[in-house]
Amino acid sequence: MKVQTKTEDDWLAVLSVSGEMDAFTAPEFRNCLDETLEKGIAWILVDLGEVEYIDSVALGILIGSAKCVTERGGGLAVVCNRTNVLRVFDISGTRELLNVCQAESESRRLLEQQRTATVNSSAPEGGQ
Amino acid sequence: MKVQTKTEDDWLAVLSVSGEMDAFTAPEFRNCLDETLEKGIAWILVDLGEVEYIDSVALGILIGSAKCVTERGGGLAVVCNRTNVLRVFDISGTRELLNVCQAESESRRLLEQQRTATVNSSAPEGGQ
Amino acid sequence: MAETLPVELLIPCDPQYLSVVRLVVAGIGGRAGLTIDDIDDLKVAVSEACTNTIDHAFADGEGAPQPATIMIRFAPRQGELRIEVEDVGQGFDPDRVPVRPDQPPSLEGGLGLYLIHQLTDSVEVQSAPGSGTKVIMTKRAAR
Amino acid sequence: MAETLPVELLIPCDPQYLSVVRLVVAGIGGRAGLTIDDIDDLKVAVSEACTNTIDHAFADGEGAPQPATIMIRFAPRQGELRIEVEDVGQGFDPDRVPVRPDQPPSLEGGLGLYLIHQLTDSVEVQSAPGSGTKVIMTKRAAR
Ligand SMILES: Nc1ncnc2c1ncn2[C@@H]1O[C@H](COP(=O)(O)OP(=O)(O)O)[C@@H](O)[C@H]1O
Ligand SMILES: Nc1ncnc2c1ncn2[C@@H]1O[C@H](COP(=O)(O)OP(=O)(O)O)[C@@H](O)[C@H]1O
Repeated sequence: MKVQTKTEDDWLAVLSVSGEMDAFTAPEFRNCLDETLEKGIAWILVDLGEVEYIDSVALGILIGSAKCVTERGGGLAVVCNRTNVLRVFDISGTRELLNVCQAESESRRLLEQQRTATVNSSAPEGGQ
Repeated sequence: MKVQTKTEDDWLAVLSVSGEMDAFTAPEFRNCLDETLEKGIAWILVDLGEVEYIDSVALGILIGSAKCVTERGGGLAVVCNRTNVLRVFDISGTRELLNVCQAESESRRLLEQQRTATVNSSAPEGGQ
Repeated sequence: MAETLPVELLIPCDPQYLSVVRLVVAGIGGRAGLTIDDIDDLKVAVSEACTNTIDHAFADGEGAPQPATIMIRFAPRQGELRIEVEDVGQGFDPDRVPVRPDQPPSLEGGLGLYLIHQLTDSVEVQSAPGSGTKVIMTKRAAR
Repeated sequence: MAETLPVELLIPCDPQYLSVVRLVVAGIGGRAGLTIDDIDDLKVAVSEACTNTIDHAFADGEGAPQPATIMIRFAPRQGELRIEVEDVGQGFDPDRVPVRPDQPPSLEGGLGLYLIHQLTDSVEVQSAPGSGTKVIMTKRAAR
């Protein structure tokens, strides 16, 4: 498994994962996420386009990551279009919780919307 | 391992092999060769371009095939450009015996030359 | 030729070998005539069973034999592949961790056995406190 | 952490499982830090040793235990991978089939042990008539 991190427009980090995400490798994903959080970025797009395999440990780490960014006022969405990986999200019932989208553009729009909503609701009287 | 046979110009058969050629699969190659011989064709181009692996059993079968076609007045050449497969030909010292070429055009030319030589020498007084 | 001998794989209780286990699942699943989708399912199921051994079988080092290993047995048969994942760890009472086949468990844990049930055609968990664990999974080739 | 436990693979004496053995060589060789070229060499060497067991160890069914299997043991260590291929077949006298490292043998047979020597960094053949065979190969990671 490999993770590449790219920060966009100062608010969004795209974590592109490739390879197999299991009990051995998935903790490394969490390390990369934590590094991003330390830089003050809490909006995360996890691109699993090149991931061939995930299991329950990887799922657990993705769920933990989603909780963590939400607590910090951010959000997380997952891009994935491999049948076997989608199957694990489906069977575990985590597709909604993790905002799993099949196209990158879709998950990006989703995060942008969530962010706009958050900014608006958290600053009701500062509204223009 | 898979083998595809294509006959060309009534005299040459191209056997294109893909996959792994080992003690389990290589005998299937010999079957395909025998089918070709039964049709009266003894000039054989073995294309190993898509072969990822060969071992001593596969080598033995290629050597046996070369002997067999030579006995029938034909010839055999091998096309191969994968480093790890070439390495097995080199270490076993079979590159010349099997007419191993890295380009298909090369091995084709080689068989054409051998055939011309054979036809000329076997019919010295019928020469035009 | 009625029945083939099983293939056995013994790995240390270490997640770095999970990918090796999956390679063997793929290799033997292919020979057994399973589809790529079936093999993908089995890879997850077998990994989950191995991860359970790594996480729970020798939990606090107590009762851990020297050395702690996982035994995976692959028995291809007519039209199906049966895989056993076995450890000689502390075991557990399968009745106390019931898997409800109809709904996913809470996401705080307990997903492993649920995935195994969902991704195979039949599962048997043989375990008892103090006497190790054997998870037997079968996947049938589609026709 | 000084030494890792070995991975053990037990297969029936049947060439259909050679490809599974090579998958494991690739998986463990990768973890042990070998290059792709080194792994390719080891795949051939280990296959040759297994093919020898299949061809010679239980040659005429005599002395073949029920069931006839091949045990392959993978021991990754600091900077090298040691692989043992073992059978409990009829064995042979290694001194009577000398391998000349400097030249290929006749092509009528006898290529297996020669390839094993050429493709690994060190080889040890433990065998004697009546007492099985163990071929121990080591490949060191290039630095
Ligand atoms: N090999 C094993 N050895 C001991 N206990 C096990 C083993 N496999 C499963 N268990 C027990 O069953 C429980 C449920 O396992 P599982 O469904 O995989 O969820 P999780 O691993 O997330 O707890 C574990 O928490 C553990 O108590
Ligand atoms: N596992 C084994 N059990 C018994 N005899 C063996 C074994 N491995 C090798 N031999 C003996 O060593 C000889 C040389 O083996 P090898 O170099 O691989 O060539 P080949 O297999 O083509 O004969 C074999 O012919 C056989 O007599």
